[in-house]
Amino acid sequence: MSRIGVFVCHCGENIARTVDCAAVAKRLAELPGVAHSVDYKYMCSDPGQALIKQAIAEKGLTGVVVAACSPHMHEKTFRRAVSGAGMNPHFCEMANIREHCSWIHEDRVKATDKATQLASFIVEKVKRNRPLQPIHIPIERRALVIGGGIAGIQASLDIADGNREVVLVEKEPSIGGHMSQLSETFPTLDCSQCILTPRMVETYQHERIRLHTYSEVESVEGYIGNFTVRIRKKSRSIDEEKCNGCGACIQACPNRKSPNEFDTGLGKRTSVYVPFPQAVPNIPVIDRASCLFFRGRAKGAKKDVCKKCEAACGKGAIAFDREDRIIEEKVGAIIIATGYQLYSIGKEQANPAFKGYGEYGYGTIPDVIDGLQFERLASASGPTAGKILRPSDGKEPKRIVFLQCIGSRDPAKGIQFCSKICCMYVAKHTMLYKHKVHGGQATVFFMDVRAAGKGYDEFSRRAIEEDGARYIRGRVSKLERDGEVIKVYGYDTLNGAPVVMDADMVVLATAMVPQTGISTLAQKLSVSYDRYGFINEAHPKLRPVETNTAGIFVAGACQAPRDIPDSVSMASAAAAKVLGLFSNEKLEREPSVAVVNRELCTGCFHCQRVCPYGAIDRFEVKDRKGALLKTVAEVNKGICQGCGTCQAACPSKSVELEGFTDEQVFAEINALEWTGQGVSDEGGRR
Amino acid sequence: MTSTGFEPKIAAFVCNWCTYTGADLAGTSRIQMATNVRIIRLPCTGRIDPLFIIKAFERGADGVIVSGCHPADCHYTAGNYHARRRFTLFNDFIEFLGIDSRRITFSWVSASEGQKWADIVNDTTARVRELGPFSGYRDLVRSGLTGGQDAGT
Amino acid sequence: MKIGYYPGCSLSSTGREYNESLQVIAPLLGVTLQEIEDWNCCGASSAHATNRQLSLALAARNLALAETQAIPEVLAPCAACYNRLASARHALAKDTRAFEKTREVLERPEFSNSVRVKTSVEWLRDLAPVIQKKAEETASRSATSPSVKGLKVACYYGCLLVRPPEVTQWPTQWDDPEDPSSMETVVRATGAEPVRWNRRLDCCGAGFSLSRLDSVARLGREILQEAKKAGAQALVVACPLCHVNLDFRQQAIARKAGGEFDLPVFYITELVGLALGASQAQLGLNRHYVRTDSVLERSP
Amino acid sequence: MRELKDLARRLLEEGAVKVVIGYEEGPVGVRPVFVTRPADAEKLVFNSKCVQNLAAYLSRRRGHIARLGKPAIVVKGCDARAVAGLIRESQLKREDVVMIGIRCGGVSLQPSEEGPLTPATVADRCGGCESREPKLADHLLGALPPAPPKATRMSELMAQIEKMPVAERFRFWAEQFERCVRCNACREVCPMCFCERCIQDKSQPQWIETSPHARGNLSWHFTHAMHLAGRCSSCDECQRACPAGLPLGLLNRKMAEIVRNRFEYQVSDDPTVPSPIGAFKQQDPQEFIK
Amino acid sequence: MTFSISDSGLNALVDEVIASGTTVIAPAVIKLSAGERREYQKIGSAEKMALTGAIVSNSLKPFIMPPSVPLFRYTRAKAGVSLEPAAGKAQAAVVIGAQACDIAALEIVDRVMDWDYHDEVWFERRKATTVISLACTQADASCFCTAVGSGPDHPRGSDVQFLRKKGGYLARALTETGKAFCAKYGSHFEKVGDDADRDPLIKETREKVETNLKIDLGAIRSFLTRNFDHELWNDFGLRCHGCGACAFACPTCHCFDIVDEPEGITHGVRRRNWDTCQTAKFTVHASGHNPRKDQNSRIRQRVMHKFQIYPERFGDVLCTGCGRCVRVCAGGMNLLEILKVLGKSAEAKS
Repeated sequence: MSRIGVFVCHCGENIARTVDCAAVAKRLAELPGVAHSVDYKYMCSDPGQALIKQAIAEKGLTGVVVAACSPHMHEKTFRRAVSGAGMNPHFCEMANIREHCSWIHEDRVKATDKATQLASFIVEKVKRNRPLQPIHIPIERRALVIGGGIAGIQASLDIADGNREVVLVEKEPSIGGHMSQLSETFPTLDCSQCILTPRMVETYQHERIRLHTYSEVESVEGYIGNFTVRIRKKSRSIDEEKCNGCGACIQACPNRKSPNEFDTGLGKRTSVYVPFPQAVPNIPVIDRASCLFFRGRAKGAKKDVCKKCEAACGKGAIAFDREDRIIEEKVGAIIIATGYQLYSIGKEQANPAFKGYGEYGYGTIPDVIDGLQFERLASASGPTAGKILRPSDGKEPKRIVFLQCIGSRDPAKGIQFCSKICCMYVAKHTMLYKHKVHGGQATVFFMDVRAAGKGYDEFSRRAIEEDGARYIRGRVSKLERDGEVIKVYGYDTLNGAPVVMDADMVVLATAMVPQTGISTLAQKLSVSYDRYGFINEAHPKLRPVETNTAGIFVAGACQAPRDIPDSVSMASAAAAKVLGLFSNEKLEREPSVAVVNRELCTGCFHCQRVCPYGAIDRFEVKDRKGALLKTVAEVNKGICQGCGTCQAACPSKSVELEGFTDEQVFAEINALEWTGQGVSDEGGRR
Repeated sequence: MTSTGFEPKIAAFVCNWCTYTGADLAGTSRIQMATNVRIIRLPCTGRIDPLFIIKAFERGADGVIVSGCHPADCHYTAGNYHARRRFTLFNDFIEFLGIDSRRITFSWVSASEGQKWADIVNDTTARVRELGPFSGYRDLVRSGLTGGQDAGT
Repeated sequence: MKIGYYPGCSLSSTGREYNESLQVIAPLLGVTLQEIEDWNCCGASSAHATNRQLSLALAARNLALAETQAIPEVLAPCAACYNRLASARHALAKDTRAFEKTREVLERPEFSNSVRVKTSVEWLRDLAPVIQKKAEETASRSATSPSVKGLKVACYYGCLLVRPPEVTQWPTQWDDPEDPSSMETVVRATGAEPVRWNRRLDCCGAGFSLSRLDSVARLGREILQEAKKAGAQALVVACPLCHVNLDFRQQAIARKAGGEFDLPVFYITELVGLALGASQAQLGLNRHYVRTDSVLERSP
Repeated sequence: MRELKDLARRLLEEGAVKVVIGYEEGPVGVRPVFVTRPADAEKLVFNSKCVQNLAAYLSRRRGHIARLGKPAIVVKGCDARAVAGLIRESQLKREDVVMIGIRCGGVSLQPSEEGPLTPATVADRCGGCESREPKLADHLLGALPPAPPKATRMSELMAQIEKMPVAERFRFWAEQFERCVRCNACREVCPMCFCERCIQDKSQPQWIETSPHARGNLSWHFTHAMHLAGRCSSCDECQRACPAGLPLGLLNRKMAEIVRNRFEYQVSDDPTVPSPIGAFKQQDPQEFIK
Repeated sequence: MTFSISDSGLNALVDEVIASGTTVIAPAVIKLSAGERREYQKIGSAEKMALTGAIVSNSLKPFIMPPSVPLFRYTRAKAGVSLEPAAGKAQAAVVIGAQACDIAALEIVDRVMDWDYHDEVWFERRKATTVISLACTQADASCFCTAVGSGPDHPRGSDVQFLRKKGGYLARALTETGKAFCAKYGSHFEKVGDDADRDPLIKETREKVETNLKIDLGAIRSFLTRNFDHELWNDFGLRCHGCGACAFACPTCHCFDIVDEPEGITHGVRRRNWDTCQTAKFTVHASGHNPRKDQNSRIRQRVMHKFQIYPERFGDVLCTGCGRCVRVCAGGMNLLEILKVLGKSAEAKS
């Protein structure tokens, strides 16, 4: 027989004004199983809490009901109080007679009746409560960072400096990401390479960072604190151990015609190559598609072709036959930092949701390029060694036109969002251009100039006021090739007049979209993503670097268009979250999770289908001899969040949500009929 | 019993994150409403089993409110979607059994919709008061002595 | 295969050849043209500028007639007609009140605005594979008939064919309004070669062909010059007004520009007709102002 | 049916299966039989009296049958839906049962109903049946007989009930449930009722009162229908088995209709098509939700 | 004492009884979605009666031992638990036109109900009920009353027995209650000599039933005693679905379950509901262990109880051959068949 203590709070006048608290206490005292029932002015005050502790001790209470404010207000307070008195906190619950009663009613009689009933529900529930212990999950205190761009690098360094191991996976042969392709960065115009390279090297040399370049995440299993990640290390056809990065092979390679991806196709490279001089690690890759040896082999040539690199390598590091390797890593948290790519302007789109711009002739007019290509032209380490020259004839463009919002903010092309960084980098481009081509004239077609950020507006003003960039508000309808020049047909919406001008080069500021394959990765990690493929954060304001899957975080431009400072701060934030998670050996979680009754479960797995978290696994029940009896559902306490959808879906009610078991809910409903004023006559009395 | 002076008893099954909090907001904003509703708090509408409603009627409820987070707002991302399908079946089916679905209000009330909660409470109470007590349901138990072998007159 | 046919006024006047060539190629392509009985003016050029309801009603009546005559798809070769019908269809679908009003005005409560409207370009684009097949057959059959194989042509869409997108590209986008390719597809099918050039979508000024001759001349000139610059031997159009402007006025324009263009202007249907082995007379080419045979002989 | 007998014998002789679950002529009408010896394959029949849905015998609850060993089962198109259901809900692996499908020309309401099928004698589910050929089967026997006549009983009753004002409908069902004595034949014959412990038998808490009074009965039959939503193979066995003659098929029929109208789903004999309950669409109907 | 009563006389009598406020229970036709059938029902007027037709689908059991009887209401309070009677007293009732198999059952069950404990719930209604049987003139393939010591015209359990004759019935008052009844409603009866011109159908019916099943109950009983673990049981249970249809249709099955049904926190009703040995739930232990783990053992229990255990203790077999268990079974179980097999095996053994 349970001995429940009921404590009715006046909350000063807040409750007592409309509810006769004494009467409530008196009526509940009549309820079977109630051993003690009192009212008091302020239950949450120290004396109030003392009252409860004392009663638990003296009356040997088995449960406590505090009829007061909303549990969202004080449940923690009172649960702490009872555990102070040696009672399991889950034997204490609150009846909400303030927000749900006294504050919303005037009729004292009715309000008192209602308060009595509300409290009786909870009394009946608490009678059936069970002592719950917080769940502890062991944590593998290592982190996986996916993506070696600036965000990934920052996150890795922060975590590693926080004394935890990091596994950093980058799909390209070198870390560095897009930032390493940039010339100079806004709003300070400091050289991108100069600030990034030290970080790259530091990452490479850090004793607690395990770097996997030219690698991709194959599969992810497990849950917060306990992920198992399989990583595909793509074959470089080079023995990483032996190679010392001397570059002899590169000198030896006869093919010099392959487009250089790092230079966005503006430059050429060999078949065995390092993406760029400062690459980390400084180990070449053989591009099997263009390599004479591999092409020969593919054609089924009798004897091996070329192999000049092999001959040239003093270390015997060329390993043509090296295949991809799969390695496994155990980690407790994951940060997604896969970054962005530029939306492709041409008509062919990888993502069917997007449409391209044929009217700008990108791809057919050689001197129409995109922002990243301009970065390469402007970069000292670029194909033109930092000179702004036309791809078509290598001449210096005297008139250059920049078009903003190519793709971005253009629903007709399937992209509604603002890419955030273009306004700033276009301003930067006009300056770089002006600094490099003194007589030149830069013109910008824009919709709005969005320069929100520290020193941003000042920066774009400078472009106009000091470097004489000409800003025209309006869109461009088409670009036409007219012999050597490009005719730009636009409209000046401020003058309300069409503009036609000749340009020697046109730069398109194209939208930022997530990397291809982001959705596949997201599915492997079971995190959600929006229609563009950007990873969804758990809460747009309060949980911006968490995903809806516990233990998986997000940083940088794979979540939305971000500039460098944003990406870096997100990365540090995510790192802080991870370090916080790693600060304990075990993860403590609320114990109100679902539990399966193996005896009764028939294994129809309706629960598995409805579980929003994939927290339901299959468990094989075997007899002593190990023969399979049946396969039943099992809840992974690490993943379960306690919504109870499984229980409603279970036809035989073989899965129960602790804290809201059928017994407890039933008891509350059962109490509906009790009014506390003598035995009710309702309910089939005969 | 006529519906005049009749005070319906209404059970409300609500989710902890949206509607319960919305009801809290109604309280903190001192929005006055009918006293007939008794809230039973659950983590999520996904936890709500049609049997809750049936049992509530058995225990003398004249009406029932079921409420949770708006679609896409579920604290557990999808609990309310599964609940919605369950409710759809329930809602269409009980009509066929002759249980007047006007006795049941399904609603989405977010944590910020204190006023909406009050309206739901008042409307439901008024409607059920109109319909009168659901004695028909409770009377079901009064017979059942002969397994129904009664040709009547 | 059957398709509804709305000739509109110009196809029996300025654009006779357009109609004639269409009538020639349709059967060759295995298509029967079912002319809407009792069709009326589409209201182009004036109605929509003066009275919206009238412009809707005029177009809608034709659509309604098609409906009652069980015609699901209507071919409107004249770009202006096409544009009017398409605009009306779009407006009625989006604006319920206008729709109700129009049904009332037409005294056709049953009208459901279900008819789809097509330009000759979209229509032929969808038939491109057939055209190509037949064209190759003809080529192999008779080397004598003037072939368009290898003829360098500039496809001229003009202003109304693919724009405005919200009208012409609704309910389904059949081409890119800013960078279309349907005409080129058809031209390739005939064996001719479309050139990449710059004035494909510009206005030819036909709207002002009486009021503002100077600008008409300017616009026309640019088009003709650009086409020539791009190495085109001829222009291809799909609009009677464009044709008038570029063919009939070509000499005048040339005189102003002080030069010669000598750029034949084909209706797309004529080009297809030639590819399918129809004679120039059948297609009404003899009625063009700029002689066409020259290029046809020239082409290999 | 010769080919049936031969096939059954072969399966047993080859040891492909240990038992063939089929139909035999019993003392009063056709009834289920469990053939374990090749010689007994002769017992097997298939005719218009084979109304029973044998899939229920595959349920894991029936240990005494499971113990016989790997089964082959004779299925009509409608029965195949039930077997598919068991596979769909991981009660049975496809490879653990041999399905002997028989092209069906409809069956009678009662297994004792002799003579050609008439609208009066044909089973309610047969009229307009679209799955007279069990696609899922391993072996498909017989030629497709002409389509059976259509019985209108159920649809008429359904229409009649739907016409009633809500209060009258409540009375109608109350009277029906009055008659129910809770023998649970409806549950035991139901192929989709495979729970090891039915919620009805769960006593802590006792959601569904076990007493055979209209209140307990309503909550049971309501729950049964809810649990069968999107799962019921509409074999109407519950209705046939009911000694009190309750029109239980109507409840499931109604539920199936709701599922069809609301979620565009119809229970099929394709085990790979998941049920709509347990899934959702963001744009699911919710006009009844305020 | 033998009387005769005309059809019209019987109708008049019935209406008079009803008028007197006594419940009349008689076979009447009921239309169900599953079709028409004859059921024992409380009738409101004589024309509802349908004394001939197919075998009555239900037995008299529900009227003496309802499927669910509220025993008492309980109320829990701080003070303790208080009880109050739940249902009113049983009213006087007259059963007219009951079949031999159904009334025989009443007497057979009386034994167990008045053995170590006198069961009020049973006898309260039993005593309040006057039973007028009607010699059976219909039988189907599932009838075997004659094989278990009863018969279409067996009077056992009747207060008055009717036998069909031209234009009316012979009425034989067999008990004091019966005589009193006939006296009370004497106006409708006239005295006649014993069994004058009774309907020949009665005899034919008996012969028909006899051909359905002939067995030696004694032999079967001793066979059962010795063969608890016979492999026969493994086959019997196969097609059984394990529902309670047979037991609930059976006039002699009398097992019940007792449940407390709360109707709120503080009060509820204790009920006595029909139960059946055919469900797994019947014997499952709190531990989860179930001594009758599968259907075979449950079928065995049913047969053993009826033909060995019960006779052992009370003399009679717990079966009146009404055949309802056969008619209601969805799985096509057939008790006649089982008895035949047992009979054969019995012979073989001896």
